[in-house]
Amino acid sequence: MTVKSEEFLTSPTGNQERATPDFLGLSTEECIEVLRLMIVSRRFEEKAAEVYQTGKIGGFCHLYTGQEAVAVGAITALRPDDYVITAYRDHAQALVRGMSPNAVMAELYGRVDGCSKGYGGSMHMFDKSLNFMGGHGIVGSHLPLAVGVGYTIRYQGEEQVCLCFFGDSVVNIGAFHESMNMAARWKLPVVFLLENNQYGMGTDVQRVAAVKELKDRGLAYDGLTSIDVDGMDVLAVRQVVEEAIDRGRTEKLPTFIEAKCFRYMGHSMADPSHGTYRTKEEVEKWRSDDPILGFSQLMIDAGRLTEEEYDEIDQEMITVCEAAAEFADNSPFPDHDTIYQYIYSDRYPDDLRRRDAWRKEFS
Amino acid sequence: MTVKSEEFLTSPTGNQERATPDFLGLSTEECIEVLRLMIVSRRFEEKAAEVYQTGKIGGFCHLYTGQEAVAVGAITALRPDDYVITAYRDHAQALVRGMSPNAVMAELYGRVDGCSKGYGGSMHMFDKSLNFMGGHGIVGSHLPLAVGVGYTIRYQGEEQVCLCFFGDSVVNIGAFHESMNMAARWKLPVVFLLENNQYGMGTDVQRVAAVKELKDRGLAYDGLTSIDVDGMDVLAVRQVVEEAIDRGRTEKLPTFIEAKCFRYMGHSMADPSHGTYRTKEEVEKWRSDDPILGFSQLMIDAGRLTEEEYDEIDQEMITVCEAAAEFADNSPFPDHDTIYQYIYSDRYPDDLRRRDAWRKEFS
Amino acid sequence: MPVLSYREALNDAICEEMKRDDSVFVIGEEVGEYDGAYKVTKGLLDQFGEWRIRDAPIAELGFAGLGVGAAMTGLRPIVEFMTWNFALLAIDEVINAAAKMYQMSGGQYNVPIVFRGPGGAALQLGAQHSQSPEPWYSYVPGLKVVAPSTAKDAKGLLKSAIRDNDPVIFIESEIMYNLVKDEVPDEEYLTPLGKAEVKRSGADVTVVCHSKMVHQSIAAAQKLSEEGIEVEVLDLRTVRPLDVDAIIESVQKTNRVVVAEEGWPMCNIGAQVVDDIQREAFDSLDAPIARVTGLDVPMPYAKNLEKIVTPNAEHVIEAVRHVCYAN
Amino acid sequence: MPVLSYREALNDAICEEMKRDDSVFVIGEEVGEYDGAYKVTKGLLDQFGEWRIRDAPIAELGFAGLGVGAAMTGLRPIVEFMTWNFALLAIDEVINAAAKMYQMSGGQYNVPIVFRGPGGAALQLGAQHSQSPEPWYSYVPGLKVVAPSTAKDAKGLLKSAIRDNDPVIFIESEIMYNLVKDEVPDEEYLTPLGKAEVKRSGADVTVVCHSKMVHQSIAAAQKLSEEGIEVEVLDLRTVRPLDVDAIIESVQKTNRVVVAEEGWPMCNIGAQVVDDIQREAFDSLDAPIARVTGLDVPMPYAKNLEKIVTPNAEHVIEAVRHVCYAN
Ligand SMILES: Cc1ncc(C[n+]2csc(CCOP(=O)(O)OP(=O)(O)O)c2C)c(N)n1
Ligand SMILES: Cc1ncc(C[n+]2csc(CCOP(=O)(O)OP(=O)(O)O)c2C)c(N)n1
Ligand SMILES: [Mg+2]
Ligand SMILES: [Mg+2]
Repeated sequence: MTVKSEEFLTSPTGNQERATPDFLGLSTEECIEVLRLMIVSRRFEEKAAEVYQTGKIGGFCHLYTGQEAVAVGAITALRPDDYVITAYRDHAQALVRGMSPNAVMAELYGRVDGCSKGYGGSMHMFDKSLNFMGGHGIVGSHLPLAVGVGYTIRYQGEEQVCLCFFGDSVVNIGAFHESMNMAARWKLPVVFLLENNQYGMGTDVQRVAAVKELKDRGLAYDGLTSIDVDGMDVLAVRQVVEEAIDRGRTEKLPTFIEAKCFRYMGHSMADPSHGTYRTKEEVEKWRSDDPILGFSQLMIDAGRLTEEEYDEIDQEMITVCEAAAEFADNSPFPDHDTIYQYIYSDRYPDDLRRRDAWRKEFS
Repeated sequence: MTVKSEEFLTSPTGNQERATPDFLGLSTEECIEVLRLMIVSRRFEEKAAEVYQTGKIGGFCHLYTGQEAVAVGAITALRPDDYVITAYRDHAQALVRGMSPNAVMAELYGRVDGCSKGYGGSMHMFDKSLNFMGGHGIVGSHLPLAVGVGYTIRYQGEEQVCLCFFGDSVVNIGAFHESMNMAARWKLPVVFLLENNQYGMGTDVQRVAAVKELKDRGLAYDGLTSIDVDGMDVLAVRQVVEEAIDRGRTEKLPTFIEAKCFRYMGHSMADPSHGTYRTKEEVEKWRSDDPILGFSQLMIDAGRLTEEEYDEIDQEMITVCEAAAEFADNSPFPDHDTIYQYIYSDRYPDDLRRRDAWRKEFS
Repeated sequence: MPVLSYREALNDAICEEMKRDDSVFVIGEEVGEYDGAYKVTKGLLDQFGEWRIRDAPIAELGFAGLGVGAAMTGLRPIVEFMTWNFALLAIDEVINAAAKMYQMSGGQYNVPIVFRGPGGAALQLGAQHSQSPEPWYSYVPGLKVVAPSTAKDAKGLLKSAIRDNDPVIFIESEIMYNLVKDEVPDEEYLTPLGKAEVKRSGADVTVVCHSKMVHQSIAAAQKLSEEGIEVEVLDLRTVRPLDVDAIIESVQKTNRVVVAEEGWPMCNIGAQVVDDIQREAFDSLDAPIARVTGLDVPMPYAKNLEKIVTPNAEHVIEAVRHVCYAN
Repeated sequence: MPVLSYREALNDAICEEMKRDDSVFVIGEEVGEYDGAYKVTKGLLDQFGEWRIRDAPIAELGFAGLGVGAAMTGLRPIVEFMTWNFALLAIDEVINAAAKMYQMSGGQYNVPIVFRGPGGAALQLGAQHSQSPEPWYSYVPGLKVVAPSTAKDAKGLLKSAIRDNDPVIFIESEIMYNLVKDEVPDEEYLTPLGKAEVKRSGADVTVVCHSKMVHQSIAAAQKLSEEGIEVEVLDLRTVRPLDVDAIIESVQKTNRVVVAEEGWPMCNIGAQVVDDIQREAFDSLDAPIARVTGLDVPMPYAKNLEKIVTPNAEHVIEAVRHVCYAN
């Protein structure tokens, strides 16, 4: 395990103390839960990658490996009635928010027990009971949705917040701009959490963005607080997100957070981890700053965890993910008869079905 | 005539000297040309408004009255081979760029001698021979086009620039953001000239934009110079645009200029000048700072113009615009046979015409 | 019954539904302080306040998406597009988000939202401001597309659209706002989505139409009646789903069909109506179906050109004569 | 003749045209350093440099509009959409700018631009990534819409599209990039836009189709041939304009028609083909025209559901039997 306690004590920008060794006041149990969630996120993706190769999972599959500190630091800071919305790299967010690995894995398998009943797939995890609003595939297009959630919160006079995850490539698209402006102008309690893993597919964000520090994109909006944070440091993330949530709940103000992080794997299963647009060295450099190892070492150093306990949790999470794969594999495919069930929540209009009536399957 | 020489000597932001009384080195003839262009823009709109009431002009008609200093200050700073592109409030830009009042007026009348042969109308003035690229009706959507023009310039290794006019409401739309980013990232010689007349239709820009100084929207882009200027002061506009053009030609860098100005009339002919969303006093306050009166007074004070000369020019421009209306009225309507002529520049495909073949007109 | 304009009927519908249900709100450009670019939301800001009548920046993609997010969390947004022309900027949120959310989420998040505004040409607004959006949305499962022709239908259908639990595309008309006036019941009523209505009964030819073309078709029918041709004018009212039963019923009576609409010819509503008729009532047809549409060109500005591009009653008459082999 | 994949053929077409004409350039996400998300632009950055192979930020509206501005000032852009799904964000620039510019400017500014990328479903990409964009663009005057089925056509049509002086929507297929391989002439050739091709000749039924469905239709034809039904497979290749002459000619021979396409049923290409046939060859039809389409639902993720939503050769067979009253 790599120690990096020094880093944990200073902020990524170097000008503010972050993640002090009191673990932000978290109890040991709470810290272990944080660790557990990071580990389950990691092990889940490893299992998904393995199964993907067998063809049981189809389509695009974007792994979160390496970015665990962001989802865990951020989502664990929320209340149950808060909202979460994210892009297509959404397995970990779903797990951390409380979905069972079984439901997430079954969704990857496209089975009825998936959290979206097999209709969504890897990119579209949903769980309304957890206020987990998906899983969206068009880059940037879920930011306006998050603004809409913020609008509902203010409209209903609630004290919730909406936490919205997105990637670095989003800072260049129109929806980003329109969303920040509306959220700032109407004071909507949205936490915009940019996961700057430095690449959008094969593109280094600096090659396409005319801005050195992505958080500076926030300068264009009065009323928006912008801040960056070490996204490999779960406590640092947790701290800035807590502050942002507070700003949302009390002042109804949005915050734009840039979490600097890295994805260890390729963009999706078709993309190699390194070789074309980034070097092995770069990946290894970041891997040596691993968020799980770092946090667990911090806990060990503080006497809150033993190596044995770590291994135990890890083993447990491996088992849970293995079980999830088995569960998913045993879950039935969605019934053909449900094909029209989720198109209109009111009755599916007869007229529309008649054009499909030539199909033997339906006659 | 209102004197406001004091204002002319200080910048709108108060921290820089602008428009010094040496008239930016312009000769008296050049100054008179500047004046003449402002007056023709004003008189043209007055005539258009008058004729509109008779039903000879149809559709939307957005008058430029009050904003003359912006178009004239900016466009007179260009070379003939530079490009101009603008939104739908485009009569003055067309005139200042060199189109004849006849061609612009005939376009308003929807006649063959119009600059767009009657096909465009008020919002779509075009003249390829002047590199005048229109007149666009979808808010913000011509900014990416301007970026494309900048791309062509760099691609071809030319020293041209593209001057792009747009309104204050554009600072909130996605196309603005995507355009600024691309222009800054690829160093494209585009002068983005925001005409902040404070209202987008009936909306005070401050009611919908989370930014106090619109020019600050430029802070989000490294490599973009942002500056504001008194848009009622033709020399001030000319000076910042000259600087921006220079930055474009030599360093290939884009500039974002906010010209603070005001439209005297309603948004379009259907909208009253004041009464609903702004007061008579506000309109009068701005009118008292009139760009034409201000500049002509400055010239008179400097001994470059007499009141008689002013009246002569004014009379001449009135005559020119009267003549334009007469010209337009005498110009024929476009021939029905041209209806398919401008859909495809290559031959209009036969297939497409056959679905219209039921029409008596075409059989 | 009081006579209301199309515009007033829409205003009433919104107002009644906002009173009835706290979760209904309106967002769009100029809908509040300016009373709406076309005054459809007149007076509502004063009555309901800025959180329920929200003036938006010019950011169609953004506020359409805002509507979707709000609809997913318990509100019932009415998103006004100043005109449907500008909605092309927002179509990703309409199609990729609103229309698909219910299915992508496995039936968890339905999206009760109305996207509304005027479509089609008005008077000399030129190429970018004069187009009929129906087919872009009618193609898409998950959406319903409504385009009423009368004040009475406008009110009843908009109320139904607001209460509908799924996304509804509601296409009005700048020209009809003022010009169309008809009797609107005093008491509350809902007009069901997906149901066509015979606006004029006739035995000889069916003209299938919607929105503005209903008025042109009725005018044509009156004229043709003098020649002894009795036209049935079937107002689709909803173009997705189509009321194919009503279409077939009429066709089986008349055996001759014209489909009239304002948009461009290719892949428009009329093509679909033709397909449905030939599939379900092939043997009832005594003549090929004729289609009346706008010409296959962007709308030119010049008055005379706009006139020949836009379909009118004369064109419907021509087409009817054609299918009756009467010309 | 060498056998090339669909992908290689497209790459060749771009490369040849870029060599031939300095004003041709490519812009899109990942087209340069990454060789293209689907490798269609492989190797071109090295050969032509960054101004001609431009990696764009994720800003579809912006770089599509950039293309339009560049096309108005002397360049010939090829705008790659990583997939057509994302092009919905840019559709305003395609429809309101590219398609209308030539007319709005009274014939001064034509827009020689190609918008290209893969359309349709691939394998389990889910609702937002699996849709056929043809009808959205085919509705619009000013555009041409091309969707080739073979490597040979892909190359010849793309070269024609690049040389065309007006905007062309060029719809490829993720699934065909690799799987479709056929003989492509060594020497230079252009395939004309707007011309259909009989891909298999037959006397009994015409299957009108394009893109992927051509392959399903040929497979169906082979199977049906064993039963004694000879199917003519007419590949539209260009869906706007449609080669109605070729369609009518085939219909007059076979008197029975199936239209097969991948997209949703309403207001799609098939509806238009039906309309054209009934208008111009009503009396030639011995049976109603059958349409094979994707089901009227967004694409579900689950493998089994995707399979039943997507039209295939079996469905074409069913439909052919149906129009032959052979089932
Ligand atoms: C509008 C749009 N354009 C293109 C794509 C294709 N695409 C999918 S993911 C991706 C890269 C996104 O990168 P980033 O936002 O940094 O997120 P990350 O994958 O790094 O988590 C692209 C270009 C898309 N899904 N949506
Ligand atoms: C995308 C889009 N949305 C809405 C409109 C309708 N509209 C036309 S002009 C206008 C206001 C624009 O204001 P501004 O940009 O400040 O320019 P100004 O009219 O003041 O010159 C609006 C909302 C439009 N043309 N395009
Ligand atoms: Mg990234
Ligand atoms: Mg303005």
